[in-house]
Amino acid sequence: MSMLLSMQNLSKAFGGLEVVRELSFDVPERTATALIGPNGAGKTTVFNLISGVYPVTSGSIRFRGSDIVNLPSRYRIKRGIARSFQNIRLIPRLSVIDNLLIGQHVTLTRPFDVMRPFRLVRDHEWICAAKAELSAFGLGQYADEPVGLLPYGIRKRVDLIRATLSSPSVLMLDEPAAGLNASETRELHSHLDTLKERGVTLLVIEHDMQFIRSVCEKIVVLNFGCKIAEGSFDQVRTDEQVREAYLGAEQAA
Amino acid sequence: AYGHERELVIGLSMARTGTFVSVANANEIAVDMAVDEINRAGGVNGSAIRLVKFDTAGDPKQSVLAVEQFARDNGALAIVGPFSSSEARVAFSAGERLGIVQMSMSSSAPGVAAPFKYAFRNTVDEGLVIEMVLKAMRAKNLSMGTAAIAYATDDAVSKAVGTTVLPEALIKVEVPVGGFVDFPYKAFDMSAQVSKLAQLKPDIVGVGAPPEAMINLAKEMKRQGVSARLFAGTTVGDPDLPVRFGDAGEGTIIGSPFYSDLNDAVRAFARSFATRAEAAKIGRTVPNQTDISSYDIVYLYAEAMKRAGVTGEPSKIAAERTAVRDELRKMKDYPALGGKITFRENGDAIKPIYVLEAKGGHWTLFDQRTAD
Amino acid sequence: MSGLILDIEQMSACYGRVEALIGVSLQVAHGEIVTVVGANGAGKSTLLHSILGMVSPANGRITFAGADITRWPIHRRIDTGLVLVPEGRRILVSMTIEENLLLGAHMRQDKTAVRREIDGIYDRFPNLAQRRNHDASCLSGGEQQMLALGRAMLAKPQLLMMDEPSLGLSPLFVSKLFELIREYNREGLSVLLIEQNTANALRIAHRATVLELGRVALEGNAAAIAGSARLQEAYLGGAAREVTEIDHKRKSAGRRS
Amino acid sequence: MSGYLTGLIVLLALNTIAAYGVYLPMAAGQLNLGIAGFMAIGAYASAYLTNMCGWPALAAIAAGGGTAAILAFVVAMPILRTQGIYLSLATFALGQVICAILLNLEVVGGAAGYPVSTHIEAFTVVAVTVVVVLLVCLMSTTRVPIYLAAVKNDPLVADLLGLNVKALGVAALTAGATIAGVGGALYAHYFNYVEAQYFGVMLSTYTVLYVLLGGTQSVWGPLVGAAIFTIVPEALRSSSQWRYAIFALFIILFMALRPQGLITRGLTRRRTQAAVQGGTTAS
Amino acid sequence: MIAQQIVNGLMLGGVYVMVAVAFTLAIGVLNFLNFSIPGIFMVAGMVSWAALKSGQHWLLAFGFALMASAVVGVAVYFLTYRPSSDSDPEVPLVSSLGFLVLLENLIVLWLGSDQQSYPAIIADFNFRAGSIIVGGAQLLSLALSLAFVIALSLSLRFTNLGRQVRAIAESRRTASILGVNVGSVVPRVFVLSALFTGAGGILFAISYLQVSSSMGESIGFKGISAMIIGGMGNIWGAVAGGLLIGLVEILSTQFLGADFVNIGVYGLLLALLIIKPEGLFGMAVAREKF
Ligand SMILES: Nc1ncnc2c1ncn2[C@@H]1O[C@H](COP(=O)(O)OP(=O)(O)OP(=O)(O)O)[C@@H](O)[C@H]1O
Ligand SMILES: Nc1ncnc2c1ncn2[C@@H]1O[C@H](COP(=O)(O)OP(=O)(O)OP(=O)(O)O)[C@@H](O)[C@H]1O
Ligand SMILES: [Mg+2]
Ligand SMILES: [Mg+2]
Repeated sequence: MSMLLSMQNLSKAFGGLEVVRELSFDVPERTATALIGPNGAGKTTVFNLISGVYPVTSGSIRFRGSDIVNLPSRYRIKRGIARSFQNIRLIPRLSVIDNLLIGQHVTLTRPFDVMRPFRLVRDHEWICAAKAELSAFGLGQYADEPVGLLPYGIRKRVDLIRATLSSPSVLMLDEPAAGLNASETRELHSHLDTLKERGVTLLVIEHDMQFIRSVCEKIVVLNFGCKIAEGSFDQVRTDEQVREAYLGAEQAA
Repeated sequence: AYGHERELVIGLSMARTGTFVSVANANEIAVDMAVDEINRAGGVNGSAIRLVKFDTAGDPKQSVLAVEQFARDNGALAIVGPFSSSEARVAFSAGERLGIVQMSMSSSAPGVAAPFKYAFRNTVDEGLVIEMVLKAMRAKNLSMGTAAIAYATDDAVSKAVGTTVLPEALIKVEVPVGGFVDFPYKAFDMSAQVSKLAQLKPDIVGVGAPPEAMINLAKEMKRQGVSARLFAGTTVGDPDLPVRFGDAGEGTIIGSPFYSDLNDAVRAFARSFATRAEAAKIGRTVPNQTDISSYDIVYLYAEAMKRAGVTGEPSKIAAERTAVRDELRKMKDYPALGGKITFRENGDAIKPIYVLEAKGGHWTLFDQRTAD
Repeated sequence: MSGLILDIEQMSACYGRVEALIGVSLQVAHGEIVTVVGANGAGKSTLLHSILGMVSPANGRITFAGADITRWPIHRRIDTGLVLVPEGRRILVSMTIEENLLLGAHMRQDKTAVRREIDGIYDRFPNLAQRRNHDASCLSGGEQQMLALGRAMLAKPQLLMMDEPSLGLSPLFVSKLFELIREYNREGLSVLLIEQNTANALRIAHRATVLELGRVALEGNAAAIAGSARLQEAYLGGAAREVTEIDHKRKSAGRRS
Repeated sequence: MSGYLTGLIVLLALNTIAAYGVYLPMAAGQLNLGIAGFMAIGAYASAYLTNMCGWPALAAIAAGGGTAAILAFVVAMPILRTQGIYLSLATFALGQVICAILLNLEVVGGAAGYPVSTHIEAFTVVAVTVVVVLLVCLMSTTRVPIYLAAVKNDPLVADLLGLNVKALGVAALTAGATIAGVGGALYAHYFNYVEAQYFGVMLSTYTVLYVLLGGTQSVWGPLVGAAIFTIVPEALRSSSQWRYAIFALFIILFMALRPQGLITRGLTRRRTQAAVQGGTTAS
Repeated sequence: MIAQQIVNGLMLGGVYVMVAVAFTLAIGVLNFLNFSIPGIFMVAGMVSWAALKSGQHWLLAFGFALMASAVVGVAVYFLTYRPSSDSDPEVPLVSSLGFLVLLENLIVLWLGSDQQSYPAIIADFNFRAGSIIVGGAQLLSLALSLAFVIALSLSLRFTNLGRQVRAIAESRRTASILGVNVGSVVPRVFVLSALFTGAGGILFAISYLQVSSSMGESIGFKGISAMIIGGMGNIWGAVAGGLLIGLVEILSTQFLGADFVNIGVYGLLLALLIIKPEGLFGMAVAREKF
């Protein structure tokens, strides 16, 4: 199994505060890897480092073998690293389709595309592509709704579809199931299964252990910015440190 | 209204609102007065004069709108106004295209009317005025060993006065210029300028500025204890200036095309103006130089229309507008209320200058002179 | 009934033409934990907002601690001990952690007691103590939740309303949080709890109310509801998908009418 | 057509063009309070080209827009280091500096202003405006407006989605400046006179007002706003001296009652705005 | 002479400080660039002038002027700040500009657009030290600004009301959830800021013995510049920025000529915004709204 993404001795400090410390782990291709840990462990920060929101303090991030720490953030999605956000960050006034068109941006090939008056063309391919993706996940009927009007669960999935429209090879999801009820979580689950079938590698932050167990093959556990455990769900669950810092006695049982 | 069959239309482009409102808001009264008097006396060529008015708010764009409306919609033969130089520049250019005479009552920036054949200004060139002022001062043996010049830099008239008119005039009367101070048009703080003047110690200070800046300058000079006599041209022409100076600015000398206490005719004008102004509740009863200038413009037009024998017939309008222009250009020493008026080649008026001195809260006549 | 701290009768509320609450009645007794569960968009947050006065109810009556507070301004309700831990925490990120806590106690005059309680909160949440003079913007999700809870407790609530407090918290912290709620409750605090995490919420609550499309679908003993088939259908079951669709249609209808 | 009406339509056209100059950057979240400075650049540059180099009016007008564009492009990088209110104030300062410099530039007349030798007819002004409006409308059917919305709403996310936030910002500022420059050049050639004092803060401010009054959510907003701003004071002409006071009151009340502007996306899509905003705050 | 010019600069700066502090109070505390401030400044000057002219005692005249300022402040609150909670951040800015236009027009309608001479309340209110003249009224306004600024910065940091105000500044909604009585705290801030601005207008009139319907404009823009140069929302920065602008203005008049004042002042502002947007003494630009 080749490693799509691999962190080596990654560190990040804000001022004097070291939030991620000498962190090394790999994300194997075509699998789902989970990043878990207590609140404030530095999980979101790791995502921010990978997607380039913050520069790293030291260490390297290798994507398909090449170091990307100096790659400007907006080129990373072009390489195939996409992400969703812990708090949904869509543009509430725009319609679902318009939001998706933004996600589609990196797939444009010709420089003139941005200036193409595509709305004058009935059923332009871009709109069709976005709609097709939407329908593929059963949300076709929301295409023209302003995002701000949609229920939370739907918005979360629109956010996800926006990220998938960039045809990423790795998709990073920050707490995708938070705030979803049981049935919405199930829908999310099948959504992710579809993506996995398509060959998308997933890196997931989530506190819902059931969800993690059923989605992810590999788990990395952080505490205070350090990796404290790594392995399959069952390996990790029984780890004493993980129980103590994260799961608590009851959950682990 | 006066039993005339036909009407001769005159447009009034006025700045009743906007930036110039306090100087310009009574122009309408003076113009109404003149039109009423003329109509009551039988009109022009048997026709009554009808006024159409347009408030430009002192905005150049609106002044073009006014010209367009007067010329194309109202069939006006001539236009009183526009008020300011900014407006005049664009309105004159529009009037030139439309072939209609305009005469500004207030614009005094150098050469604004010069490029145009249809543009006139019933105002006097600042250079002449200031020369008259200085000659009068010299004639009365005022102490004028050295001079300083104070002017506003961001206004065309003031800047021209400060940088060319005053230096040249001072050379003519052989007064050395010790130095310059400058300030923005709307300056409220003159401390830096006056501290500099304190260093220069001039006997007289020539000012190219609006009245407000001159008042501020006088007050600051008083505060810093700098004594020098101020003098200026028509840019500061304001009947109330001596009052507004308060206890600063005593002895200031200016040149003006208007003196309200000149003769019986002017006093009668001022009285009847006061009555009308009171009725119109504009908050001012004393006419200023732009009011009398507006008043005279109507009479100038009436005279020119009379001499050209205009009929006001729509079919002949273009020719009659041009005829009005030609008559104005030919006019010599027309006895207007403010004195005898002749137009120079550049469209500006030649008329008498009254040199006034601020004394005890009033303008007093210091001297009277006519250019050329 | 004097045993009730909060009594809501037939309350309705709408956003423009969207009816978010329809004739909801709900009671909380002194010293009780009541949980409100329901699908996304069922109107849970709206319920709390109406109780606090951020949304003015179209009709109905709210009685709190014996007083009719239906028309009271928000700050007066909070002064009398009706305190909300809002959805999404709503920490003031431009202020320090200490200032956030002080702000929670802004209406209190007893300075020394406030100081003591703040120190108590620091003892309980060492993460906050470490960063007390940092801007709250640097806190992680869980830390923010601690701060929000501490801040609310400093307002000396009689009834604490919590809107999805476990959202985004680690399992360990979730159980800590529920333990904490229970502990506060044992000290006499009444709690109105809204949760997605139904299992946990029903575990600690005395009574529960299920909201569906803005109406009370079911209410009763928490343990009983936890096993109820009706709840499974309305909330956990396959019907939930249709719920969001209906909800969606209702909104479109609201707009069109 | 009557002279008054023609004149009014020209004013409307000039105001509209200026409004679109403000609208484009605003779509990217830049409140440009220095738009008058760019208009001044366009006006003076085109006037100089007609007067001194004998360019035909239309070419000079285009070049006026181009000059404003070049200036905007040059200053965009440093200016876009700032954001939000700082950006507005930076553009404001830029506008002031441009004016102050032109006021002292004797080759173009300095404080005395600068006459323009060639006159363009009302028809030309209107035609150019129509072309500009059509171009902006055409642009609204491309991806640009949604990208600008993304940059405005959440620059970080826009960047992570692969948009070149900086370039879009520069493009919006430059495009706005170009349109403003063309507007200034039209002004210069229609009125045959430019003075730096005219292009002050108040002109920028009023132009921003047009846009906000019309609404920033739709391409038609600026047009409608400019129309209101041109026509309402004319309609109030009869109340003479009160008209500006009444108009200011109108602005305040309008903004208080309908802060999203007259023309909204909701309106153009037959949706109520309240619903959209409600949904937003609910998130 | 240079000493006198420095004094002149500081005195002029004192005027800007008053306005800059008022702006800072609005932006730092309420996140609102309140363009009606120059209008309130002007209203206070004009109203006190009108009252003095109609023969009122100066104390009464100042009282009227401050009252008028407060009333305008409250009106601005109700018509611009309050309705704008959910709208684009530009909206309150623009409608407060509308207020500026309205106030100027109303004052013109009532009192005319002329610059009016303001009576000297104390015949010669100047101090002389050797050859240097210091304006008493300006000194007073500088002292008043400093006193106000000290009181304000202490109370914002350390009092309950101060924290409430800052909470509102960040989020009105959150503040109200915490039980802050937004509907009473904010108008109080508006009144406070209006009173301060009004006092500035009166002191300006006393210093320069003039008032006019447009007296607020240029001072207002300089005040904003001063606020930014000092660091937006930083009250001490506003003081420093005001004094600095006054000095730059006077010294560039002295050495370069009036033409360069605007280039100098606004060029400085532009350069500073680009190089150090948070201002000379600014805090981080983090969470500004508008
Ligand atoms: N920009 C920042 N400046 C300073 N400190 C920061 C910043 N961002 C994060 N931190 C700190 O870094 C630590 C890790 O934060 P992070 O958001 O990565 O946590 P997390 O693991 O995602 O937690 P959660 O599960 O609660 O979301 C926290 O203690 C937080 O306070
Ligand atoms: N400000 C608002 N304007 C308009 N509609 C709103 C607003 N807030 C909520 N709604 C609508 O009212 C209904 C109830 O919303 P509410 O937020 O109370 O639900 P909830 O049960 O708290 O959901 P969640 O679990 O997602 O928090 C939903 O249909 C929602 O879209
Ligand atoms: Mg996180
Ligand atoms: Mg909710």
